[in-house]
Amino acid sequence: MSAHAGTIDHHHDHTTTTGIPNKKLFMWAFLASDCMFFGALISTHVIYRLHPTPDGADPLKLFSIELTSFSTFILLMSSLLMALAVGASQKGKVEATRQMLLGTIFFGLIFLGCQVYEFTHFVHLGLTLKSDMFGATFYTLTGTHGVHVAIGVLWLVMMYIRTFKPADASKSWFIRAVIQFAAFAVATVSSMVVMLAVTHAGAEHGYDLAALGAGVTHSLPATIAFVASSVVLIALSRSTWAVDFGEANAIDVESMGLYWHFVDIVWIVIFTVVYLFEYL
Amino acid sequence: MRFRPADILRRITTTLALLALPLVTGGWTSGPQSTFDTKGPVAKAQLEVFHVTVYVTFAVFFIVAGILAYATIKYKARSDSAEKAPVPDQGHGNPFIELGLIGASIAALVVIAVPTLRAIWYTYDVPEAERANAYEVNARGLQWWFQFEYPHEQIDGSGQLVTGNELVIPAGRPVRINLRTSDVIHSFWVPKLGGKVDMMPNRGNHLWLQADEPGYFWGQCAEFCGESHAVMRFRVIALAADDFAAWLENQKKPARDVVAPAGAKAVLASYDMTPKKRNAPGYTADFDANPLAAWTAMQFPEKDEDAVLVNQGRKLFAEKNCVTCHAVRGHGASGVNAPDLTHFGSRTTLAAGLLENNKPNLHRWIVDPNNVKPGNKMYMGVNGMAGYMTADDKGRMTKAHIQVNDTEARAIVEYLHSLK
Amino acid sequence: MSAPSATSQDHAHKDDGKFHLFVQIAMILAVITGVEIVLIYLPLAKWLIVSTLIVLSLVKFLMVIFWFMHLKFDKVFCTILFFIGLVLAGGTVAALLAIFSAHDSVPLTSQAIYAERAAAAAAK
Amino acid sequence: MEAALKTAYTAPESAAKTSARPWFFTRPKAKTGLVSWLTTVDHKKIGLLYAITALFFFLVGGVEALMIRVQLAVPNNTFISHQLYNELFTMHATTMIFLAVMPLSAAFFNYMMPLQIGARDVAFPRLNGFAFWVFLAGAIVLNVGWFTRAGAPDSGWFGYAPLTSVAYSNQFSGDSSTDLWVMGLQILGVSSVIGSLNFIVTIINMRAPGLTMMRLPVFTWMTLFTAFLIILSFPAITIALVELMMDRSFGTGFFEVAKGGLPILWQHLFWIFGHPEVYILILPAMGVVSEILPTFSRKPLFGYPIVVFSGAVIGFLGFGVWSHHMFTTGMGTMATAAFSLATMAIAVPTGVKIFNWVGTLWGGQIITRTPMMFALGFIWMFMMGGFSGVMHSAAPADAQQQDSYFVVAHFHYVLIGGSIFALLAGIHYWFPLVFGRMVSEFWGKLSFWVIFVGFNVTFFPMHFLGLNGMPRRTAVYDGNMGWNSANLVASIGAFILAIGIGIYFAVMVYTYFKGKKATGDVWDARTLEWAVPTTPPPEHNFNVTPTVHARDAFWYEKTHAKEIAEEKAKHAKDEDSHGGIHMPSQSWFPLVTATGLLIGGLFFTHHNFQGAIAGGCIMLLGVLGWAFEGPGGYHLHIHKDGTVTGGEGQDEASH
Ligand code: HEA
Ligand code: HEA
Ligand code: HEC
Ligand code: CUA
Ligand SMILES: [Cu+2]
Repeated sequence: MSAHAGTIDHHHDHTTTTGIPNKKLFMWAFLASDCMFFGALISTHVIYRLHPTPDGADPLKLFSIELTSFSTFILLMSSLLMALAVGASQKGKVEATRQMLLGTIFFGLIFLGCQVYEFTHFVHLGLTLKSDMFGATFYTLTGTHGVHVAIGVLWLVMMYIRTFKPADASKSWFIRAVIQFAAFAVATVSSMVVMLAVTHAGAEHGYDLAALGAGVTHSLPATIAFVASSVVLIALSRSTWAVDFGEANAIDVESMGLYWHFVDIVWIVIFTVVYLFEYL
Repeated sequence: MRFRPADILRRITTTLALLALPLVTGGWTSGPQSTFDTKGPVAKAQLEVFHVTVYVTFAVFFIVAGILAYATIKYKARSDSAEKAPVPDQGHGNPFIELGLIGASIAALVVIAVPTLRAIWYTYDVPEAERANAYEVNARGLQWWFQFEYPHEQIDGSGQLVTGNELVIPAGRPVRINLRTSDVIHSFWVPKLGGKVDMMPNRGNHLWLQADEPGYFWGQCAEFCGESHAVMRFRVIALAADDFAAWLENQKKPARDVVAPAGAKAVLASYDMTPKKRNAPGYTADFDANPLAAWTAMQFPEKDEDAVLVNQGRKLFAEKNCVTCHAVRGHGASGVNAPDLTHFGSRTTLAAGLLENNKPNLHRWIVDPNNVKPGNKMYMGVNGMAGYMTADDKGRMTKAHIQVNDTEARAIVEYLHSLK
Repeated sequence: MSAPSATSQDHAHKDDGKFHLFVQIAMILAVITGVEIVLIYLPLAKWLIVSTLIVLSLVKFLMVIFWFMHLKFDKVFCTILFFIGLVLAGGTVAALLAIFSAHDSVPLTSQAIYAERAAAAAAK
Repeated sequence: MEAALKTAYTAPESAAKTSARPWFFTRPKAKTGLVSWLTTVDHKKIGLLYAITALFFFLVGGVEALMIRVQLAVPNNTFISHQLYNELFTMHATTMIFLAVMPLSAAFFNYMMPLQIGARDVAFPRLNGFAFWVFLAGAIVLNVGWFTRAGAPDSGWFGYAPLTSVAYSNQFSGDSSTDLWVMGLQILGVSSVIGSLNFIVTIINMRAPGLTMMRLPVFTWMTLFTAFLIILSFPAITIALVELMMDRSFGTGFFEVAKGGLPILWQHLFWIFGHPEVYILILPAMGVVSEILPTFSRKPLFGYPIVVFSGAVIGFLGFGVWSHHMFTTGMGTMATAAFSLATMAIAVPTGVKIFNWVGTLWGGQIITRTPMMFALGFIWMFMMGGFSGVMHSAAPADAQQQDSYFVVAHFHYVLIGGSIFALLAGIHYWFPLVFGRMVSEFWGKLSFWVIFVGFNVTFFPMHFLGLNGMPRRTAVYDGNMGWNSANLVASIGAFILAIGIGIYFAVMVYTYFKGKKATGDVWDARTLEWAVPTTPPPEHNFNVTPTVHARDAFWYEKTHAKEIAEEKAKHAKDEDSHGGIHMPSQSWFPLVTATGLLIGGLFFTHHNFQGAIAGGCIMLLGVLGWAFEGPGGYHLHIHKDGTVTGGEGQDEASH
C-alpha cells in the first residue's frame, strides 16, 4: 500500500482532516462534557456544605484521612500503570500491555474496595443516603465517581479480553471471552466479600492472622469462588494463537486511558474539596 | 428598479393595519389585573422600564424591518427572465457596516440597561427614607390558598393576627411583605401594585409595594403549584389609615357570638340552589361594578340573620370535624391547616378568591368542594388530617369522611356568614 | 499491508524515555498529595491553606492532563477542546458558589444556624 | 496531498481475513425492508428515521396544543379537567422541544452535514444508529404514561422542585408519571450527547480535502455549535435529574425541604441546561436559513466570518444568562443585575445575524420560492420574538411578565416563528434532494401563508394577555378579567395554524408518492450536498470524494466545470486503486443495546429493580457484542458507466 504503511503515528492519523484520530477526539469532547457533569455534582455538594442543615452529621467524625490518602495514592499509581499500558500498546507489545492492564485493573479494584469499605463503615456509623444532606451529597458525588471507576474497570477488563481475540475470525472465541469475563466478575465480587469479612473480623478482634483465618472461614463460599475463578483466569491468561490485537488497537487503549486518567483527576478535585477542606 | 403601484398600495395598507392594531386591541390592555393600569410606585417603576424597552425595540424594529422589506421588494426577481438573468455581484460583506451595526446595537442596549439597573435597586426593597413608615406583613402560600399574617398585631393568648386569601393593607404607605410557603413554590402577584416575587421553600424572600389610593385589587398565584394552580387567587384591599385601624381592631376580636331568642325556630334561608356546572363563573356583575363597596358591605352583620340557624351551624361546624383544620377564634376551633375563619363573613371571596362569598356559592363549596375546586386539600385531606374523603391503602380517594347534606349546609352557611 | 511490520517501529519511537518520565511524574504527584495532607494540620491562616490546596491540586490536575493524558505531545486542538468544557464548567461552578454565598441566598434553615451562632458569640 | 486523498474509508483493509464468522457476529446485509432500517448505519437512513419520528411527535404535540386552545377559547370552560390540562401543557412542551424540534434538527444534521462536508458517513456510524434508538426509547418512556392509570407527567416542562417530590407529585401511591418524566429525559440526554459527540468528531475530522474550517457551510458550523451546546449543557440537567431520581427512589433530600433541601438549586441546574437548550433549538434553524437565503438570492452569505463568529458568541454567552428565568426568585440585586445585563448582551450577536441576512438579500436576485418564503418569514417572526426577549431581559419589567402569557408569546415567536419556520423551510428546500420530487409551488405557498397568518393570529394577542395579567399554566379563567376576546382570537388562530400545517403535510405526503420528478440541482444551490451523483443520493454519497476549492464549494464546481471534471476523473482512478469505496457494515447491536436501556428504564421507573438489572444485562450484552464484532466494512467499486459493484459479504474487510 502507500508509503507510510508500517509505522503508525500515534498522535497523528493521516486519514483524518486534523490528523487527530477520531476516537481520541471523541474522548476529549466527552471529557469536556464530563467536566460539566462533575462540575454540577461538586457544586451541589459544596453548596450544601456552605449551608449545612442543623442536625447534620459531622464529617470529621467520619472521615479517615489515612484511608482516603491511601486510595488517592492507589488511584495515582493506577494512572501511572495506565500510561505505561498505552505506551506498551503503541509499541505493539501485547504481553506488556496485558500486564499493565491487569495492574491497572488491580489498582482500580483496590480503590473500589476502599470505597466499598468506606461506605459500609460510614453506614455503620449512621450516615446513609437518607440520614441527612451530607449523606446524600457525599454518597452521590463519591458514588458517581465510583461508578465511573467501575465502568473504567469494566472497560479495562473488556480490553484485556479483547487482546486474546484470535486473528482468525472464524475461531469461535466468544464463549471463551464470556467465560473470561464471568471469571473476572466472580473473582472481583468474591474477593471483595472476603476482604470485607477479614476487615470486619480484624476490627473486632484486632488485625492478626487469627482475624484473617476467621474472615476467610466466615466467607468460605466466597473464598472458594475466588480461588476457582482465579485459577480459570490464570488458565485463560495465555493464548497460543496469533492474536488480532496489535499496534492498530493502540488508539483504543489510549482513549480508554484518557477516560481513566480523567476519572483520576476528578478524584484529585474530590480529595481536596470533599475531604481536605473539611479539616480546616 | 421598478415599483408597481399595487405593491406600494399593499405595503401601505398593511402598515396602516399594523399601526391601527393598538386601537383595535385597546380593550386588551385593561382589566382587573392589567399591568398598564398601575396603582402604586413599584408597578409604575416597572411599567416605565417596560416602556423604555418598547421604545427601543420598536425603533430598532422599524429600521431593520423597513430595510428588510425594502430589500425584499426592490431586489425581488419578478419574472422568469429576471430569475434567469446573469448572477448578481457575488459580494461577501462589508466589515465597516457590520462593526457600525454592532456599535449601534450596543448603544441601543445601553439605553435599556440604565433604567433597568436603577429600577432593580428601587424595586428590591422599601427605599431607605420610607423604611420607618413601612408596614410589615407575611404572606404564606399553601396548596392552593394564601395565608396572611400580621406579625405586629398580636392578640392576647393567640399570637399574631392571621387571615386568609384577602390581604388588607393601609393605603399610601409602603408595605413590606415577607414571602413564605408551607409546601411548594407559589408566587405573589398583584399586577396593579407590582410585579411578582416567588414564595420559595427554605428561602426568605420579600417584596414591597404600595397602593397610592384605597382600592380593591386582584392577585393570583403565578407559579405553577399543582392541580389547582389556576384557581389559586387572592385579593388585596387597601384602606385609608383610619379604616385600616378600625378593620384591625375588629379582626383582633374573637368570633362573633349570636344569641338566639328563647323559643325561636329556624327558618331555612331560601336561596336558589340550582346545581351549577363545574368551573361556573364565580362573580356577579353587581360585585364587579364596585368591588370595594361590596367589600365594605360585607363588614357588617346581615340584617336578616337567623340566630337559631347560626347556632345550629356553629354546632355542626364542630360535629362535622371542620374544627380539625379551621380556626374560629373564641368558638373553640383552632385548626391550623386551613384558612382562619374567625372573620370569614367579612370576606368577599371564598376558596382562595375563586368565588364571590355569597350564600349559594358557599353552599356549593361546603356540600361538594371537589366540584368547585378539583383536588383541593379540604376534600383530599392535609397534613394527616382527613378531609371530606379518606384514602384507601392504594391512595385512592374512596371513603367519605365528611358528608354535609342540604339542610346542614344551610345552617353552616348561615353560621359562617355571621362571622363578621 | 494490514499489520504493521515490526522492523520500522523503532525509529518511530524516540520517546522510550517516557517510562522514566511517567514514573517521575507519578512520584511528584504522590509527594504533592503528601504535602497536602500535612498542610491541613499546619497552624496557618485558613485562606492561605485553602489557596495553597487549590494551587496544589491544580498542579496535579495539569500534570495528569498534560503528561499522562499526552496533551503536551498532541495537537493543541485537543487542549482547546477539553478546555472549552473545563473553563465553562469552572465558570459555572464559580458563579453558582457566588450566588449561593450571597446574602439573599442564605436558606432559612441556615439562617437559624447563623442566628444561633451569633447569639452564642454575643453570649461570650 | 497524499494524506488528503486518503479519506477515512480508504483505510487499510484486510481482505485476507475473509472467512465465516461465528453466528453471533453475523452482520445483517439487507439493504431494503424492515431489517435494513433496524440495523442501518447509513447517516441518511438514520436522518430519515429521526425526521419521521420527529414529525409524528410534532403532530402529537400539536394536537395537545389544540386541546389547550379549545379549553381556553372561552372563560370557565369545562372541556378538560385541571389535571388533564396540566398533563397536556407539560407534555406539549416536552414533546415539542425534545421529541419534535431537537430530533428534527438532528435529522438535518444527520442527513445534510456529512453531505455538506463531502464525507461518506459520520465518524462512528454504529454509534449514530444507537443515538437514534436511544432517542426512540426515551420518547416511548416519556409518553407511556398516557396509557397508564398514573397519567402523563404533569409538573411542567421545567419540573420545579418540590412539586416533583414524592409528597407533592403523587396523586396516589405508586404514581409513576414523574418517574417516567425523569427517566425519559435522562435517556433522551444520553441520545443527544452521544449523537453530538459523533457530529463534533465528524465535522472536525471527516472533511473533504480542501475543506478548511472557514470554508464550512454555515449550516455545518451551526451543527457544530449546537453539538457543543448539547454536550456542555445536558450534563447539568442530567445531574439535576439524577438527584431528583435519588430523592424519589432512594430517599435522599436534595430537593426535599423537610430535609434541608433547596428547591432553588433545581432551578439553577435546570436553567444552566435550559437556556443553552433554547439556543440548541434556534442555532440549527439559523443554519438552515443561512443556506436558503444565499441560494435564493443567488449571492454568497453576507459577512460569512462574522456570522460564524456570532454563532460562537451566542453559544458561549448562552452559558452565562441562565438566571434570567429566575428574576422573580429573589436572587438579590447584584445577581439580578448581572444576569439582566448579560442577557441583553446576547441581542448583539443575534442582531449581527439578522443584519447579515438582510445584507445577503441586498443587491441579490431574490427568487421567492416556498423555502425562501419560510426563510423570510423566519427573519420577521424571529426578530419579533427576539425583541420580546429583550423586554424580558429588563428584570424589573420581567417581574410583571414572568410566568404570564407574555412569556408564552415570546417563546412561541422564537420557537415557531424561529425554529419551526426554518425547519419547515429546510424540509421544502431539501425535499427534492432527499426524495427526488418537487413540491408544488402553489400548494407550498398556500401552506406558508395559512401558517403565517394562523401563527400571528394565535400568538400576537398573547402579548396583550400577558400584560393584562393572565398567568400561564392556568386551566380556567374567569370571564370578568378582560381576557375573553384575545383568548378566543388565539384559539381561532390555532386552528388556522393547524389547517396550514395540515396542508403542509398533506402536500408533502402527496408529493412523496405522486409529485413531479426532479433530479439534480433544482435550486441552483451552492453547497456540496447538491453535488451528489443522483437524487436521492446513493448509499455511498459521492462517486468521488469531492475536493473543495472555495467556500460555496458546489457553486465553484459549477463555475469551474471543466477543471473539476478533470480532477474528479483523476481522483476516481486513485480511489479505485486504493481498493474502492469503503463502507461501514450494518449491525444489530445498537438496537439491542438501546432496547436494554428501554427495558431497564421502564422497570426502574416502577421501582422493579430486578427488571432494571435485567435491562442492564441486555445492555451489557449489546455493548460486549458491539465491541467484539468490530466496525466491519466492505468496499464498493464505481465503474465508468456509473454502475456500482461490490457490497457486504462480497469483499469483507473486518478489522
Ligand atoms: C428558540 C428559542 C429561544 C430564543 C432564541 C430566545 C431568545 C431570547 N430570549 Fe427567550 N425564552 C425561550 C426561548 C428562546 N428565547 C423560552 C422557551 C422561554 C421560556 C421558558 C419557560 O419559562 O417555559 C424563554 C424565556 C425567556 C426569558 C425569561 C422570561 C421569564 O420567564 O420571565 C427571558 C428573559 O430575559 C428571555 C430572553 C431572551 C433573549 C434576550 C433572547 C435573545 O437571544 C433574543 C435576541 C434577538 C433579538 C434581540 C432580535 C434581533 C436583533 C436585532 C435586530 C439587533 C438589535 C436589537 C437590539 C439592540 C434590541 N427568554
Ligand atoms: C418548539 C416548541 C413549541 C411549539 C412548536 C409549540 C406550538 C404550539 N403551542 Fe406551545 N408551548 C411550548 C413550546 C411549543 N409550542 C412550551 C415550551 C410551552 C410551555 C409549557 C409549560 O408551561 O410547561 C408551551 C405552552 C403553550 C401554551 C400555554 C399553556 C399554558 O401555559 O397554560 C399554549 C397556549 O395556547 C400553547 C399553544 C401552542 C400552539 C397553539 C402551538 C401550535 O403552533 C401547534 C401547531 C401544530 C399543530 C396544530 C399540529 C397540526 C395538527 C394537525 C394538522 C391535526 C391533524 C392531525 C392528526 C389528528 C393526526 N403552547
Ligand atoms: C382536611 C382539612 C379540612 C377540613 C376537615 C375542612 N376544611 Fe375547610 N378548608 C380546608 C382547606 C385546605 C381550605 C382551603 C382550600 C383552598 O382554597 O384550596 C379550606 C377552605 C374552606 C373555606 C373557604 C375559606 C376561604 O377563605 O376561602 C371554607 C368556608 C371552609 N373551608 C369551610 C369548611 C367547613 C364548613 C368544613 C366542615 C364541614 C371544613 N371547611 C372542613 C381544609 C379543611
Ligand atoms: Cu400557587 Cu400556583
Ligand atoms: Cu433563557
